Amino acid sequence: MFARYADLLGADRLEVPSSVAATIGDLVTYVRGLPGGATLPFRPFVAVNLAQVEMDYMPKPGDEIAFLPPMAGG
Amino acid sequence: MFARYADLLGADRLEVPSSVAATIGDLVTYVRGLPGGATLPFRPFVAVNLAQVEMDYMPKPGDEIAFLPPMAGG
Amino acid sequence: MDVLTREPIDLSALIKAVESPERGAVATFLGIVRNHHGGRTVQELEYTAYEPMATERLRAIVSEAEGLWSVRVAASHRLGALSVGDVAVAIAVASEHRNDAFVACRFVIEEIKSRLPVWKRERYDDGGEVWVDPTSSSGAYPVLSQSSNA
Amino acid sequence: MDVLTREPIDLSALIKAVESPERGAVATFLGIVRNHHGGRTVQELEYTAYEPMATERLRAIVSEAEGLWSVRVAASHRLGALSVGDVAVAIAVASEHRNDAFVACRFVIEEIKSRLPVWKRERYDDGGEVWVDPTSSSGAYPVLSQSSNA
Repeated sequence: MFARYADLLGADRLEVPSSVAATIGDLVTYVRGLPGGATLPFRPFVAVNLAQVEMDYMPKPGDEIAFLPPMAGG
Repeated sequence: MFARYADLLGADRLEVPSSVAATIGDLVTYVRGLPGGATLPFRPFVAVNLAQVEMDYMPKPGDEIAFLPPMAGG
Repeated sequence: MDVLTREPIDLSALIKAVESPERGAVATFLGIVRNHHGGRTVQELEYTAYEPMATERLRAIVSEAEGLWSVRVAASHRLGALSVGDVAVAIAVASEHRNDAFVACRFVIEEIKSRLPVWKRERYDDGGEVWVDPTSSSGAYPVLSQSSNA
Repeated sequence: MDVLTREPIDLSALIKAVESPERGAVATFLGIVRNHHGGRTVQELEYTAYEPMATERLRAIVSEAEGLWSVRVAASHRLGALSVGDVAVAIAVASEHRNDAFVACRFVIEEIKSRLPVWKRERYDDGGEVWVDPTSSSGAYPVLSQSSNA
Protein backbone atom coordinates (compact mmCIF):
# COMPACT_ATOMS: atom_id res chain seq x y z
CA MET A 1 0.00 0.00 0.00
CA PHE A 2 1.36 3.38 -0.95
CA ALA A 3 0.65 7.02 -0.28
CA ARG A 4 -3.10 7.70 0.10
CA TYR A 5 -4.03 4.01 0.10
CA ALA A 6 -1.69 3.30 3.02
CA ASP A 7 -3.18 6.35 4.69
CA LEU A 8 -6.78 5.11 4.19
CA LEU A 9 -6.03 1.61 5.44
CA GLY A 10 -3.76 2.76 8.25
CA ALA A 11 -0.98 0.44 7.13
CA ASP A 12 1.55 0.18 4.34
CA ARG A 13 1.70 -3.61 4.50
CA LEU A 14 -1.19 -6.04 4.88
CA GLU A 15 -1.24 -9.74 5.71
CA VAL A 16 -3.88 -11.40 3.57
CA PRO A 17 -5.01 -15.05 3.94
CA SER A 18 -4.17 -16.69 0.60
CA SER A 19 -7.67 -18.24 0.51
CA VAL A 20 -9.31 -14.84 -0.20
CA ALA A 21 -7.23 -13.93 -3.24
CA ALA A 22 -7.35 -16.30 -6.20
CA THR A 23 -7.19 -13.26 -8.49
CA ILE A 24 -6.16 -9.65 -8.04
CA GLY A 25 -9.86 -8.75 -8.38
CA ASP A 26 -10.61 -10.94 -5.35
CA LEU A 27 -7.83 -9.25 -3.44
CA VAL A 28 -9.22 -5.80 -4.28
CA THR A 29 -12.67 -6.89 -3.06
CA TYR A 30 -11.11 -8.15 0.17
CA VAL A 31 -9.11 -4.95 0.73
CA ARG A 32 -12.16 -2.77 -0.02
CA GLY A 33 -13.97 -4.65 2.76
CA LEU A 34 -11.32 -3.76 5.36
CA PRO A 35 -11.79 -0.71 7.63
CA GLY A 36 -10.96 2.36 5.50
CA GLY A 37 -10.81 0.28 2.33
CA ALA A 38 -14.20 1.20 0.84
CA THR A 39 -12.77 4.46 -0.54
CA LEU A 40 -10.40 2.58 -2.82
CA PRO A 41 -11.50 2.38 -6.44
CA PHE A 42 -13.05 -0.85 -7.76
CA ARG A 43 -10.15 -1.16 -10.19
CA PRO A 44 -7.04 0.39 -8.66
CA PHE A 45 -3.64 0.13 -10.32
CA VAL A 46 -2.04 -3.03 -9.01
CA ALA A 47 1.51 -4.18 -9.65
CA VAL A 48 2.82 -7.69 -9.06
CA ASN A 49 6.58 -8.00 -8.82
CA LEU A 50 6.96 -4.45 -10.22
CA ALA A 51 4.77 -5.01 -13.29
CA GLN A 52 1.24 -3.67 -13.66
CA VAL A 53 -1.41 -6.43 -13.87
CA GLU A 54 -5.11 -6.72 -14.69
CA MET A 55 -7.85 -7.73 -12.26
CA ASP A 56 -7.91 -11.34 -13.53
CA TYR A 57 -4.21 -11.90 -12.80
CA MET A 58 -3.63 -14.85 -10.44
CA PRO A 59 -0.87 -14.12 -7.93
CA LYS A 60 1.39 -16.83 -6.54
CA PRO A 61 2.56 -17.14 -2.93
CA GLY A 62 5.58 -14.90 -2.39
CA ASP A 63 4.56 -12.39 -5.08
CA GLU A 64 5.04 -8.75 -4.13
CA ILE A 65 1.65 -7.16 -4.70
CA ALA A 66 1.41 -3.34 -4.62
CA PHE A 67 -1.70 -1.13 -4.72
CA LEU A 68 -0.75 2.10 -6.47
CA PRO A 69 -2.74 5.34 -6.12
CA PRO A 70 -2.91 7.55 -9.23
CA MET A 71 0.61 8.64 -10.02
CA ALA A 72 1.64 12.18 -9.18
CA GLY A 73 5.30 12.49 -10.03
CA GLY A 74 7.08 15.12 -12.07
CA MET B 1 28.74 44.15 -45.89
CA PHE B 2 28.87 41.12 -43.65
CA ALA B 3 30.38 37.66 -43.65
CA ARG B 4 30.44 36.13 -47.13
CA TYR B 5 29.36 39.36 -48.87
CA ALA B 6 32.26 41.28 -47.33
CA ASP B 7 34.48 38.41 -48.39
CA LEU B 8 33.20 38.50 -52.01
CA LEU B 9 33.57 42.26 -52.32
CA GLY B 10 36.85 42.41 -50.39
CA ALA B 11 35.53 45.08 -48.06
CA ASP B 12 33.11 45.34 -45.18
CA ARG B 13 32.25 48.97 -45.93
CA LEU B 14 31.61 50.58 -49.33
CA GLU B 15 31.41 54.22 -50.34
CA VAL B 16 28.61 54.62 -52.83
CA PRO B 17 27.83 57.82 -54.77
CA SER B 18 24.30 58.83 -53.72
CA SER B 19 23.39 59.31 -57.38
CA VAL B 20 23.41 55.53 -58.06
CA ALA B 21 21.02 54.56 -55.30
CA ALA B 22 17.54 56.09 -55.43
CA THR B 23 16.19 52.76 -54.15
CA ILE B 24 17.69 49.75 -52.44
CA GLY B 25 17.13 47.88 -55.71
CA ASP B 26 19.36 50.40 -57.50
CA LEU B 27 21.99 49.99 -54.82
CA VAL B 28 21.92 46.20 -55.19
CA THR B 29 22.36 46.57 -58.98
CA TYR B 30 25.32 48.89 -58.39
CA VAL B 31 26.96 46.56 -55.85
CA ARG B 32 26.44 43.54 -58.13
CA GLY B 33 28.38 45.48 -60.79
CA LEU B 34 31.43 45.88 -58.55
CA PRO B 35 34.35 43.41 -58.73
CA GLY B 36 33.22 40.27 -56.87
CA GLY B 37 29.66 41.55 -56.62
CA ALA B 38 28.07 39.44 -59.36
CA THR B 39 27.79 36.47 -57.01
CA LEU B 40 25.39 38.37 -54.74
CA PRO B 41 21.73 37.43 -55.16
CA PHE B 42 19.42 39.75 -57.11
CA ARG B 43 17.39 40.27 -53.97
CA PRO B 44 19.65 39.98 -50.92
CA PHE B 45 18.42 40.75 -47.42
CA VAL B 46 19.06 44.44 -46.86
CA ALA B 47 18.58 46.31 -43.59
CA VAL B 48 18.36 50.08 -43.24
CA ASN B 49 18.99 51.41 -39.74
CA LEU B 50 18.66 47.84 -38.35
CA ALA B 51 15.29 47.13 -39.98
CA GLN B 52 14.85 44.86 -42.97
CA VAL B 53 13.58 46.68 -46.10
CA GLU B 54 12.23 45.80 -49.53
CA MET B 55 13.93 46.55 -52.85
CA ASP B 56 11.76 49.65 -53.46
CA TYR B 57 12.79 51.31 -50.20
CA MET B 58 14.34 54.75 -50.75
CA PRO B 59 17.27 55.37 -48.41
CA LYS B 60 18.18 58.82 -47.14
CA PRO B 61 21.69 60.24 -46.74
CA GLY B 62 23.14 59.08 -43.43
CA ASP B 63 21.14 55.83 -43.37
CA GLU B 64 23.07 52.76 -42.28
CA ILE B 65 22.54 50.24 -45.06
CA ALA B 66 23.58 46.61 -44.44
CA PHE B 67 23.71 43.69 -46.89
CA LEU B 68 22.98 40.52 -44.93
CA PRO B 69 23.93 37.04 -46.18
CA PRO B 70 21.53 34.22 -45.27
CA MET B 71 21.50 33.96 -41.51
CA ALA B 72 23.35 31.10 -39.89
CA GLY B 73 23.06 31.60 -36.14
CA GLY B 74 22.02 29.17 -33.47
CA MET C 1 23.26 10.37 -11.27
CA ASP C 2 20.62 7.91 -10.09
CA VAL C 3 17.18 8.10 -11.63
CA LEU C 4 15.75 8.51 -8.12
CA THR C 5 17.60 10.68 -5.65
CA ARG C 6 17.15 12.29 -2.26
CA GLU C 7 19.85 14.86 -3.00
CA PRO C 8 19.36 18.12 -4.93
CA ILE C 9 19.36 17.41 -8.68
CA ASP C 10 22.29 18.78 -10.64
CA LEU C 11 21.17 19.65 -14.17
CA SER C 12 24.74 20.16 -15.39
CA ALA C 13 25.59 16.59 -14.41
CA LEU C 14 22.66 15.32 -16.49
CA ILE C 15 23.74 17.46 -19.46
CA LYS C 16 27.33 16.20 -19.15
CA ALA C 17 26.03 12.64 -19.14
CA VAL C 18 24.34 13.04 -22.53
CA GLU C 19 26.39 15.55 -24.49
CA SER C 20 29.03 14.52 -26.99
CA PRO C 21 30.86 16.11 -29.93
CA GLU C 22 28.41 14.57 -32.43
CA ARG C 23 25.32 16.00 -30.75
CA GLY C 24 24.68 19.65 -31.45
CA ALA C 25 21.36 20.00 -29.64
CA VAL C 26 20.49 19.61 -25.97
CA ALA C 27 16.94 20.11 -24.69
CA THR C 28 16.26 20.00 -20.98
CA PHE C 29 13.24 20.18 -18.73
CA LEU C 30 13.05 21.05 -15.05
CA GLY C 31 9.97 20.54 -12.91
CA ILE C 32 10.19 22.89 -9.95
CA VAL C 33 8.11 22.97 -6.76
CA ARG C 34 5.58 25.79 -7.13
CA ASN C 35 4.39 28.04 -4.32
CA HIS C 36 0.71 27.44 -5.04
CA HIS C 37 -1.66 24.64 -5.96
CA GLY C 38 -5.43 24.77 -6.32
CA GLY C 39 -5.47 28.31 -4.95
CA ARG C 40 -3.60 27.39 -1.75
CA THR C 41 -0.08 28.40 -0.74
CA VAL C 42 2.33 25.49 -0.65
CA GLN C 43 4.69 25.39 2.31
CA GLU C 44 6.46 22.14 1.60
CA LEU C 45 5.86 18.77 0.04
CA GLU C 46 7.08 15.24 0.13
CA TYR C 47 7.58 12.85 -2.75
CA THR C 48 7.39 9.14 -2.01
CA ALA C 49 7.75 6.30 -4.48
CA TYR C 50 7.46 2.59 -4.92
CA GLU C 51 11.18 2.83 -5.38
CA PRO C 52 12.18 -0.40 -7.13
CA MET C 53 9.30 -0.04 -9.60
CA ALA C 54 9.88 3.69 -10.14
CA THR C 55 13.57 3.06 -10.80
CA GLU C 56 12.77 0.33 -13.30
CA ARG C 57 10.08 2.38 -15.05
CA LEU C 58 12.16 5.54 -15.31
CA ARG C 59 15.01 3.52 -16.82
CA ALA C 60 12.50 1.97 -19.21
CA ILE C 61 11.17 5.40 -20.23
CA VAL C 62 14.74 6.58 -20.95
CA SER C 63 15.37 3.46 -23.07
CA GLU C 64 12.11 3.88 -24.95
CA ALA C 65 12.97 7.48 -25.83
CA GLU C 66 16.43 6.40 -26.99
CA GLY C 67 14.77 3.74 -29.14
CA LEU C 68 12.17 6.04 -30.66
CA TRP C 69 14.53 8.90 -31.55
CA SER C 70 18.22 9.30 -32.20
CA VAL C 71 18.93 10.75 -28.76
CA ARG C 72 20.74 10.21 -25.49
CA VAL C 73 18.61 10.81 -22.40
CA ALA C 74 19.33 11.33 -18.70
CA ALA C 75 16.58 11.87 -16.15
CA SER C 76 16.31 12.13 -12.39
CA HIS C 77 13.36 12.40 -10.00
CA ARG C 78 13.81 13.66 -6.48
CA LEU C 79 12.23 11.99 -3.45
CA GLY C 80 11.75 13.14 0.13
CA ALA C 81 10.94 16.57 1.53
CA LEU C 82 11.19 19.47 -0.93
CA SER C 83 10.68 23.20 -0.57
CA VAL C 84 9.28 25.76 -3.01
CA GLY C 85 11.83 26.34 -5.78
CA ASP C 86 13.49 22.92 -5.47
CA VAL C 87 13.91 20.86 -8.62
CA ALA C 88 11.61 17.83 -8.42
CA VAL C 89 12.46 16.32 -11.79
CA ALA C 90 15.09 17.02 -14.44
CA ILE C 91 15.57 15.65 -17.94
CA ALA C 92 18.40 16.25 -20.40
CA VAL C 93 18.25 15.04 -23.99
CA ALA C 94 21.06 15.39 -26.52
CA SER C 95 20.75 14.74 -30.22
CA GLU C 96 22.29 15.60 -33.52
CA HIS C 97 19.21 17.53 -34.61
CA ARG C 98 17.10 19.71 -32.39
CA ASN C 99 13.70 18.31 -33.32
CA ASP C 100 14.59 14.93 -31.82
CA ALA C 101 15.83 16.56 -28.63
CA PHE C 102 12.65 18.58 -28.14
CA VAL C 103 10.25 15.78 -28.97
CA ALA C 104 12.03 13.17 -26.85
CA CYS C 105 12.31 15.56 -23.89
CA ARG C 106 8.58 16.19 -24.03
CA PHE C 107 7.90 12.45 -24.32
CA VAL C 108 9.98 11.70 -21.22
CA ILE C 109 8.24 14.21 -18.95
CA GLU C 110 4.79 13.10 -20.11
CA GLU C 111 5.68 9.45 -19.48
CA ILE C 112 7.14 10.29 -16.07
CA LYS C 113 3.93 12.05 -15.09
CA SER C 114 1.68 9.24 -16.25
CA ARG C 115 3.70 6.10 -15.49
CA LEU C 116 6.04 6.66 -12.55
CA PRO C 117 4.79 5.27 -9.22
CA VAL C 118 5.59 8.46 -7.34
CA TRP C 119 3.23 10.32 -5.03
CA LYS C 120 3.15 13.86 -3.75
CA ARG C 121 1.92 15.04 -0.39
CA GLU C 122 1.58 18.81 -0.10
CA ARG C 123 1.36 20.89 3.05
CA TYR C 124 -0.20 24.37 2.81
CA ASP C 125 0.29 27.46 4.94
CA ASP C 126 -3.32 27.06 6.17
CA GLY C 127 -2.23 23.81 7.86
CA GLY C 128 -4.01 21.58 5.35
CA GLU C 129 -2.27 18.58 3.87
CA VAL C 130 -3.25 16.58 0.79
CA TRP C 131 -2.30 13.75 -1.49
CA VAL C 132 -2.09 15.25 -4.96
CA ASP C 133 -4.17 13.24 -7.45
CA PRO C 134 -4.10 14.49 -11.04
CA THR C 135 -6.95 12.10 -11.93
CA SER C 136 -9.48 13.41 -9.39
CA SER C 137 -11.75 16.37 -10.09
CA SER C 138 -10.53 18.20 -6.99
CA GLY C 139 -6.91 17.38 -7.81
CA ALA C 140 -6.22 16.16 -4.28
CA TYR C 141 -7.46 14.23 -1.24
CA PRO C 142 -6.95 15.24 2.40
CA VAL C 143 -4.28 13.38 4.33
CA LEU C 144 -5.84 11.34 7.17
CA SER C 145 -2.88 10.35 9.27
CA GLN C 146 0.27 12.24 10.06
CA SER C 147 2.41 9.19 9.52
CA SER C 148 4.40 9.15 6.33
CA ASN C 149 4.58 5.94 4.37
CA ALA C 150 6.46 3.59 2.08
CA MET D 1 23.52 38.05 -19.22
CA ASP D 2 23.72 39.93 -22.52
CA VAL D 3 21.86 38.49 -25.49
CA LEU D 4 25.16 38.52 -27.41
CA THR D 5 28.32 37.53 -25.60
CA ARG D 6 31.94 36.65 -26.30
CA GLU D 7 32.25 34.79 -23.00
CA PRO D 8 31.18 31.18 -22.37
CA ILE D 9 27.42 30.99 -21.85
CA ASP D 10 26.25 30.04 -18.37
CA LEU D 11 22.96 28.15 -18.60
CA SER D 12 22.37 28.32 -14.83
CA ALA D 13 22.47 32.12 -15.01
CA LEU D 14 19.79 32.07 -17.72
CA ILE D 15 17.65 29.69 -15.66
CA LYS D 16 18.04 31.89 -12.57
CA ALA D 17 16.95 34.90 -14.61
CA VAL D 18 13.61 33.30 -15.52
CA GLU D 19 12.65 31.05 -12.62
CA SER D 20 10.31 32.14 -9.86
CA PRO D 21 8.13 30.47 -7.21
CA GLU D 22 5.04 30.72 -9.43
CA ARG D 23 6.66 28.94 -12.38
CA GLY D 24 6.89 25.20 -12.05
CA ALA D 25 8.29 24.40 -15.50
CA VAL D 26 11.59 25.35 -17.10
CA ALA D 27 12.50 24.24 -20.62
CA THR D 28 15.95 25.00 -21.98
CA PHE D 29 17.78 24.52 -25.24
CA LEU D 30 21.51 24.49 -25.91
CA GLY D 31 23.04 24.65 -29.36
CA ILE D 32 26.51 23.16 -29.18
CA VAL D 33 29.33 23.25 -31.73
CA ARG D 34 29.40 19.85 -33.43
CA ASN D 35 32.53 18.05 -34.57
CA HIS D 36 31.23 17.48 -38.09
CA HIS D 37 29.31 19.28 -40.82
CA GLY D 38 28.54 18.08 -44.32
CA GLY D 39 30.77 15.05 -43.81
CA ARG D 40 33.81 17.11 -42.84
CA THR D 41 35.49 17.32 -39.44
CA VAL D 42 35.09 20.71 -37.80
CA GLN D 43 38.19 22.08 -36.13
CA GLU D 44 36.89 25.45 -35.04
CA LEU D 45 34.44 28.11 -36.08
CA GLU D 46 33.74 31.76 -35.72
CA TYR D 47 30.42 33.48 -35.26
CA THR D 48 30.13 37.08 -36.39
CA ALA D 49 27.06 39.28 -36.24
CA TYR D 50 25.64 42.60 -37.29
CA GLU D 51 25.70 43.25 -33.59
CA PRO D 52 23.30 46.15 -33.01
CA MET D 53 20.69 44.50 -35.23
CA ALA D 54 21.22 41.04 -33.74
CA THR D 55 20.89 42.44 -30.23
CA GLU D 56 17.68 44.23 -31.14
CA ARG D 57 16.22 41.21 -32.92
CA LEU D 58 17.05 38.74 -30.18
CA ARG D 59 15.43 41.05 -27.63
CA ALA D 60 12.42 41.30 -29.94
CA ILE D 61 12.19 37.50 -30.25
CA VAL D 62 12.24 37.18 -26.45
CA SER D 63 9.47 39.80 -26.13
CA GLU D 64 7.39 38.12 -28.83
CA ALA D 65 7.59 34.78 -27.03
CA GLU D 66 6.62 36.45 -23.75
CA GLY D 67 3.65 38.04 -25.53
CA LEU D 68 2.48 34.84 -27.22
CA TRP D 69 2.70 32.57 -24.17
CA SER D 70 2.64 33.04 -20.42
CA VAL D 71 6.40 32.65 -20.05
CA ARG D 72 9.62 34.36 -19.04
CA VAL D 73 12.46 33.92 -21.52
CA ALA D 74 16.22 34.45 -21.41
CA ALA D 75 18.47 33.79 -24.40
CA SER D 76 22.09 34.31 -25.27
CA HIS D 77 24.08 33.81 -28.48
CA ARG D 78 27.84 33.52 -28.41
CA LEU D 79 30.10 35.37 -30.86
CA GLY D 80 33.77 34.97 -31.73
CA ALA D 81 35.92 31.85 -32.00
CA LEU D 82 34.37 28.63 -30.64
CA SER D 83 35.63 25.08 -30.37
CA VAL D 84 33.79 21.78 -30.68
CA GLY D 85 31.61 21.28 -27.59
CA ASP D 86 31.22 25.00 -26.83
CA VAL D 87 27.70 26.32 -26.30
CA ALA D 88 26.80 28.60 -29.23
CA VAL D 89 23.30 29.51 -28.13
CA ALA D 90 21.28 28.94 -24.96
CA ILE D 91 17.63 29.56 -24.17
CA ALA D 92 15.78 29.21 -20.87
CA VAL D 93 12.00 29.49 -20.62
CA ALA D 94 10.03 29.35 -17.39
CA SER D 95 6.27 29.04 -17.15
CA GLU D 96 3.52 27.89 -14.87
CA HIS D 97 2.59 25.02 -17.18
CA ARG D 98 5.05 22.91 -19.12
CA ASN D 99 3.37 23.13 -22.51
CA ASP D 100 4.03 26.87 -22.70
CA ALA D 101 7.66 26.39 -21.73
CA PHE D 102 8.28 23.76 -24.42
CA VAL D 103 6.44 25.58 -27.19
CA ALA D 104 8.00 28.96 -26.45
CA CYS D 105 11.49 27.46 -26.21
CA ARG D 106 11.08 25.86 -29.62
CA PHE D 107 9.74 29.12 -31.06
CA VAL D 108 12.76 31.07 -29.80
CA ILE D 109 15.38 28.75 -31.32
CA GLU D 110 13.54 28.62 -34.66
CA GLU D 111 13.31 32.42 -34.74
CA ILE D 112 16.97 32.78 -33.78
CA LYS D 113 17.96 30.51 -36.64
CA SER D 114 15.84 32.29 -39.22
CA ARG D 115 15.98 35.94 -38.12
CA LEU D 116 19.23 36.68 -36.30
CA PRO D 117 21.90 38.39 -38.44
CA VAL D 118 24.63 36.04 -37.29
CA TRP D 119 27.05 34.19 -39.56
CA LYS D 120 29.18 31.14 -39.06
CA ARG D 121 32.55 30.46 -40.61
CA GLU D 122 33.79 26.90 -40.13
CA ARG D 123 37.32 25.60 -40.47
CA TYR D 124 37.81 21.88 -41.12
CA ASP D 125 40.70 19.58 -40.36
CA ASP D 126 41.33 19.27 -44.13
CA GLY D 127 42.25 22.99 -44.13
CA GLY D 128 39.04 24.07 -45.88
CA GLU D 129 37.03 27.01 -44.59
CA VAL D 130 33.45 27.92 -45.43
CA TRP D 131 30.62 30.32 -44.72
CA VAL D 132 27.73 28.20 -43.55
CA ASP D 133 24.58 28.96 -45.53
CA PRO D 134 21.48 27.00 -44.51
CA THR D 135 19.65 28.29 -47.61
CA SER D 136 22.11 26.94 -50.20
CA SER D 137 21.94 23.43 -51.55
CA SER D 138 25.54 22.74 -50.57
CA GLY D 139 24.99 24.27 -47.13
CA ALA D 140 28.11 26.38 -47.42
CA TYR D 141 30.35 28.56 -49.59
CA PRO D 142 34.15 28.56 -49.54
CA VAL D 143 35.83 31.45 -47.78
CA LEU D 144 37.81 33.56 -50.30
CA SER D 145 39.97 35.74 -48.09
CA GLN D 146 41.65 34.95 -44.83
CA SER D 147 40.63 38.31 -43.38
CA SER D 148 37.83 38.17 -40.86
CA ASN D 149 35.15 40.82 -41.01
CA ALA D 150 32.59 43.02 -39.25
